[in-house]
Amino acid sequence: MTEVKSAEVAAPPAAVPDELTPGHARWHGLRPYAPLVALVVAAILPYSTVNLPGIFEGPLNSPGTLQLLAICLVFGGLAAGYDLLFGRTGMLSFGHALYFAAGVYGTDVLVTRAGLPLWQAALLTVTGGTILAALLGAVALRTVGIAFAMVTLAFAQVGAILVARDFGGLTGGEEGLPLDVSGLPAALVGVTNTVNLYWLALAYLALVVLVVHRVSGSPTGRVLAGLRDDERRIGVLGLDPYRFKLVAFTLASGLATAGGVVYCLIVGGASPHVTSSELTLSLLVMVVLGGPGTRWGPVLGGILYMYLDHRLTAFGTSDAVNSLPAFLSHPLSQPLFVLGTVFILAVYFFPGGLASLRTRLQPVLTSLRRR
Amino acid sequence: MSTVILLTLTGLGLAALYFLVASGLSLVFGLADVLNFAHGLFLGVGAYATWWAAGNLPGAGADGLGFLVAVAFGVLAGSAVAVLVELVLIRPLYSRTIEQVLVTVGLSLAGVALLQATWGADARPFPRPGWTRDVTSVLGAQVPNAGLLLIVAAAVVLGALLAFLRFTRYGLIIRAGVENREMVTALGIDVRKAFTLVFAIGGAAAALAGALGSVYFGTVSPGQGGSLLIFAFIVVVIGGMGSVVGSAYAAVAVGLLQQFVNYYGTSGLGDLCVVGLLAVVLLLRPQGLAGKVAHA
Amino acid sequence: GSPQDTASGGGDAAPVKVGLVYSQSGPLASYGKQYIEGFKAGLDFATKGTGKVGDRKVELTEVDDAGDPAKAVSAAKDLIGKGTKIIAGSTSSGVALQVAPIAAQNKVLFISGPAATDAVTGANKYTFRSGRQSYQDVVTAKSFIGDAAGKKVVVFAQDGAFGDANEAAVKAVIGGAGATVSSVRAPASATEFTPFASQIKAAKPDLLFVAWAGTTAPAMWQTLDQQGVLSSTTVVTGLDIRASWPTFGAAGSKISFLSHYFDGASDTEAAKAAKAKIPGGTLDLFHPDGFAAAQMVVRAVQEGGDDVDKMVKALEGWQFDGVKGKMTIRAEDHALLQPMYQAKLSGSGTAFTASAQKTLTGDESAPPVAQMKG
Amino acid sequence: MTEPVLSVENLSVRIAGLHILQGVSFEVAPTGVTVLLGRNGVGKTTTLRAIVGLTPRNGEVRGTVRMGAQSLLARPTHRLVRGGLGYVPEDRCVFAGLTVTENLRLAERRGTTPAYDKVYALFPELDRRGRQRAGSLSGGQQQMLAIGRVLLNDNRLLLVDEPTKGLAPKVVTEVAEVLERVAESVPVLLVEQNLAVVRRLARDAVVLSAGKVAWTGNAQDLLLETALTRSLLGVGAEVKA
Amino acid sequence: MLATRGLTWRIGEVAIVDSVYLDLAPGEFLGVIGPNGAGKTSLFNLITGLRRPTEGRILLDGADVTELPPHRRARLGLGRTFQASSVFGSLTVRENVRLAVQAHRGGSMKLWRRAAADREVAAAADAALDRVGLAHRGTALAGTLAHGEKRKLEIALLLAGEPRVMLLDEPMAGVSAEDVPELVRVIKSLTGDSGRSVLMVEHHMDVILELADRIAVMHHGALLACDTPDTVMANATVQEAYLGESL
Ligand SMILES: Nc1ncnc2c1ncn2[C@@H]1O[C@H](COP(=O)(O)OP(=O)(O)OP(=O)(O)O)[C@@H](O)[C@H]1O
Ligand SMILES: Nc1ncnc2c1ncn2[C@@H]1O[C@H](COP(=O)(O)OP(=O)(O)OP(=O)(O)O)[C@@H](O)[C@H]1O
Ligand SMILES: [Mg+2]
Ligand SMILES: [Mg+2]
Repeated sequence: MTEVKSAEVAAPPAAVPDELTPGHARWHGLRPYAPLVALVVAAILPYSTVNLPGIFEGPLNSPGTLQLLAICLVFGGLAAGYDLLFGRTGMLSFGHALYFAAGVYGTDVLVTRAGLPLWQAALLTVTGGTILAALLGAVALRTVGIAFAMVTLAFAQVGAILVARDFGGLTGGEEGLPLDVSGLPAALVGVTNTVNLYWLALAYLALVVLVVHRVSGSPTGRVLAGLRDDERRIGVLGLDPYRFKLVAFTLASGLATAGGVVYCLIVGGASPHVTSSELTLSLLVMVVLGGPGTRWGPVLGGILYMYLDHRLTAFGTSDAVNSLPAFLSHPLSQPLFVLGTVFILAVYFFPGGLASLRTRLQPVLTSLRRR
Repeated sequence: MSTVILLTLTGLGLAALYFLVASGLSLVFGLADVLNFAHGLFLGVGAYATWWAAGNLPGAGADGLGFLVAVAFGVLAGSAVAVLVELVLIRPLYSRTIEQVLVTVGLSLAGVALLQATWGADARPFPRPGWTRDVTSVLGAQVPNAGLLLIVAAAVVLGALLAFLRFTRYGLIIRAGVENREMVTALGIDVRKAFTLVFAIGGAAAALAGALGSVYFGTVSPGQGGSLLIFAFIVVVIGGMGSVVGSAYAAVAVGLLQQFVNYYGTSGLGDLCVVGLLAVVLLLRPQGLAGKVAHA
Repeated sequence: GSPQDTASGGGDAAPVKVGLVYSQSGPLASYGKQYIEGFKAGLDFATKGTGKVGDRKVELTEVDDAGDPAKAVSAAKDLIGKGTKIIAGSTSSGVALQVAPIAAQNKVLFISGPAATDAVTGANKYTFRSGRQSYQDVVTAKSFIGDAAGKKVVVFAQDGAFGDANEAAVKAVIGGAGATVSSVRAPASATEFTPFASQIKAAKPDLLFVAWAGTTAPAMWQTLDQQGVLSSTTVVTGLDIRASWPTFGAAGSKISFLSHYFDGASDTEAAKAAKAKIPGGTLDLFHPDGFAAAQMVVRAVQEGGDDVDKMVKALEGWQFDGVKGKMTIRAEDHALLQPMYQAKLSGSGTAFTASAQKTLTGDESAPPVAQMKG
Repeated sequence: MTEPVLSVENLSVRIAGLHILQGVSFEVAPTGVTVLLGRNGVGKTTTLRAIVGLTPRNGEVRGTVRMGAQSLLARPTHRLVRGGLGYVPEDRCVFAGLTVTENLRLAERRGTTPAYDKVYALFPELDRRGRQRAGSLSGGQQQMLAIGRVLLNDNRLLLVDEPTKGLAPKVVTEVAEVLERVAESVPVLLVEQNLAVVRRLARDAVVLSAGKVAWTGNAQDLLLETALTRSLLGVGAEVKA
Repeated sequence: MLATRGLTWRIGEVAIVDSVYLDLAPGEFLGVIGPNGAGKTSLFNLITGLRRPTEGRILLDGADVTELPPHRRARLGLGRTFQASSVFGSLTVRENVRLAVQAHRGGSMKLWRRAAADREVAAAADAALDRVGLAHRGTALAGTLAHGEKRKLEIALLLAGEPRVMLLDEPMAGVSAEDVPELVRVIKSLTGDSGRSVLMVEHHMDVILELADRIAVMHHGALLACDTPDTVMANATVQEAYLGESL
């Protein structure tokens, strides 16, 4: 028994990081190329006019579908970045929304209020967000466990209050701030160009997955995995836990800021929703839904969550739901009710998240094959 | 002078409300080690059940004894929901702390949406005795009676919780169970019962907070619990996770700070100060003001 | 096909696609409900029960934005991508402000709904509004004090853009007329209002203008009442939807209300038609907005067909008879000039009634002309 | 021989797909100490935990375990313990956040008078450190607490997992003495690595190897036969020390 | 090599470690014995920096390291094992050791290199595993190891760091009798070469006697004696306070 048990957060129901698991045998054949294939498929998706009724409102290449997919992809990336903290290092931050919001509002304010060209705004924002994360992280990381979660929550709350206060009319308060598109590259403006936003989101997702994958498989990633299990031990091995945690925190937050930049472009503005602690909570939900500490789990979790979040509003008003008796149709027309319920069921029946589906289905599949 | 008295007493009323919400949260967190995001739901259930009872339950009403009956019904309902949640959702997940937190997150989303689906998003007038709308003059300050009611209720709850922890074995069992459930069972104790009990008490405290909070606000709405919850969290953490007494101190500090800064400073500064207080306390004393776990 | 391909609008006999993006769920769901009821009644009224403009059927697509601009933008893009040329809705200001630029970028008509923010007025050439704006509220409030010169006015508003806009409007309208205006602001999330009530009381204003929205409003009113603010000065605020009236409690009769609309405020043809059509038969705050939006949609299609620029031309400067009476779409900035009301609440328990004290014409309550931004 | 107090038949345990125990059968005599021996990782702890019903949730237990006429496997742990099955776990498992006294109070069982005198007489240290948090006790002190907790009550059978691990020689002797005295009234199933302790206490021995029973019989016989101990436990000469 | 000067750690009034003066020469093997609760683990915690002493100094190669955090001391060549095994439970046994090797060799802050590609680290890790006889368990998750195996892994982690001063806290506790000689051999081999110094707490007297050059006896936080094994074993106080009558 350790001495200070009370204030510790149990490490997440972690999976062993894919990148560090042994077994070259698994890497035979085409497996290494699977991510690449997935990327290519995703990239050429907008050329398809396939209609998936019930799943999307329009054909795959319609702006509405692409817009929805773009948002899903950004959140897939965001969740993967958050997992670097939560699933892979065991740090429970309740303030990740702050850095995402910094990306969204930073870009928006610099473009709309200061009139900077997009690339400058984006660069400044990502740099600024990363520096902010490094500073706040340096302070917050003096605590551990739940205390750390709460300090990060507090910082994020300050961010939310500042945005809501609307100092100098900078952020637009609760009404948010539409992005001034007059100075933006034409390729990013207008419904017909939604596909470019989709590709941008895809690029962001690919970047995050690549970074998280590389970092997890790097010597540093090994240390992070060790930190998740036993921080004291890492210290005695001669490594400064604080430094490594700060690096992970800053990196993950920087990625979140970049995600904010992309999101701002996709949505065409900023609204205070992105500063709320609920956003961080939903990131947590995404990661767990997908499977913490796995390469694809958080990505899938993020995509699925956002998909449900957007599509459930349509589901709630569909005829199928409306024709149900009131005691069913009323709750079902509340997207959050459905989402919350789905999530609880997922925690229950897929403890390892989506990523564990394969291993959990394995026995079933093999027994089927045997027949 | 009367301004200071007014601010102090209303600040204490606010503190009492925070404490009522935080006490259940703190108990469940400190003893059962569950960071319960669904606490807001229990709050809402308590408030709506009281509201419903006052209008529909025979013997219950908005005044006098009827009001007491209504509140009692609300508290029971909150407690029952909490027990149900513990039995069905939390119990199978023991020793999987993170998943428990996640389930309560899911529950808070779904539960509030359910309240909204059933009773609508708009605030509804809350049944309450006439005297709670009045004020009492204390040294020239017009202090709302509802605030005084909160203060009294908070004091009673504090006393009751302390007695529970000090004079029953449950406090011990639960603290031990949080560390190592298996071992508690291996000592011949049915630890599950104890945990269910904690949830029942936590739910009851939340429901009471919901009912009395609604008396204070005059209305009940589905989102009410959520907005109080953030401050309750802050109170719990400042007070030291799981320390009921710590929560009481922290609630008073937060309530007064907010009230005075809001009056003497600019708007919104009160909230910022509270968040700042949280950060400072945690950086100086990561274990919170009262430190130890549930040392009642 | 190429990724840039999108379906384009059909021929003349094809139905007119109208997208309605508003809150069906989320905190503003009840505003959204009134809006859509009003819209359907208005469509019925304007098409004389046929649901057709000429021989073209009006095909409504309703999308829930849950009050989230991101969802609204997605929905708008989806609709536009499918060839929709007219989008209406926007229950919340945040949604209206973010959908407006999308309309301009893609050259479709956007008719904002209950969102009250002044910033929608003059947002761009393609954006119109079917409801009132904060400025009109404030002008109505001013009518309560008669001659403003030398009076002391306090604005009590929540932090954020809504509060900012109201404060600015009061300073311009009432301050401009010679009153000294100061403000007390509180966080929208505040639960305890005594400090603010004390500040207001200490300021001893001749008129208190309250701009407060959200579920904490009842607690706020109760505190103002308990601390004696309501009985010591004239207090003006906007009258919210009917369901909220009982929450004023005893305070209700001590407040002077400015009103956008309530049942019985007007007795126009349109109001009668609307009353007959909507479920329950009682009009409320945002029914007129939906009703007017439908009238504008029909007008736009009648005159413009599928040509959005023609639609814009047809709407600019158009005068029509809405639920509230004579409505004018000001050509310069697309402000919707409309009658506004002074009202009183009476009654107790859950049974309250509102009665109109005075009606301001559209010109009397007109906001200043805004610069068209794009 | 009289009826055994505990009989284990064909006990199999799988955890996470691993077949950790594969049909273990043995009996515990109604008096004295029966010792369970075996190298690291053969499944001694797993056996004890399966008996008290503490196999992890991803585990699966087959076979029968009886105490007298009563079958144990289907019953919840706390019932078993209340019924007189005392268990001292391998890693002590004292409640770190509770004081020593609180740890002891927790172990009181309803309906019996806790024998504090007995425990404090055995371990005066526990009396002296009553208000200290158990987490800050030294390793040996924690072990004393863990044993003391069980001795507070009357038991029909004690399961004790490596009680002398990490104890000073003097305390090892003391613990051995305690167990010896305890075993006069209550049968004990003991897992122990220290063969000197085994020699002093054990009457019967069960040797596990790779999840199976490799040998059962009289413990003293086992220790006398160097060849046997060498083949079963991998040690010979040192035992004589 | 390692020295403590009046090292004291108090909690409230009680001195857990009481004014300890220790000198560990290069290549020396110092056994530490003492009753349970004497303060041996606490002494280790002070030396490795997990706890801050209330008084006194700690010198490593003559340099004062009292104020340094644990990882800085480790970098200076101070390694330890824990009394209660503390390994990285969710990593495989092999990854555990690789992490230790990598920590020792530097280059842990490389975010873009493939860790698995470093053959030297892998080789060194395998060597360490081999040495403690855990090579066959390389792919198992450390958290699922049986107790004795965890002890061995602890030693492998220590080995991987190639420390110059090693602090072993009861390495034999819970190791099956069969493996004790093997582990003793491993520990012995650590010290044979390279002038490495060892401080080892152990309750198995035969192990201590076999390995230690000198034995320090702790009692109530203070150093009771520090001398050759023979002298210490003959000491009446030690007999009475620690050994008792042997079994
Ligand atoms: N929860 C678990 N998950 C996977 N494997 C486990 C688990 N618990 C035990 N094992 C495995 O079961 C085997 C037997 O473990 P057990 O603890 O019973 O051994 P033991 O005989 O008590 O060893 P020791 O003498 O070291 O205490 C070991 O190989 C261990 O790795
Ligand atoms: N944080 C603490 N608070 C109070 N007392 C403590 C604390 N840490 C250690 N102690 C006490 O200090 C004494 C020394 O403990 P330590 O763990 O160093 O003993 P040890 O010599 O290693 O014993 P063992 O051989 O049993 O492991 C013990 O009496 C213990 O209870
Ligand atoms: Mg064992
Ligand atoms: Mg020790």
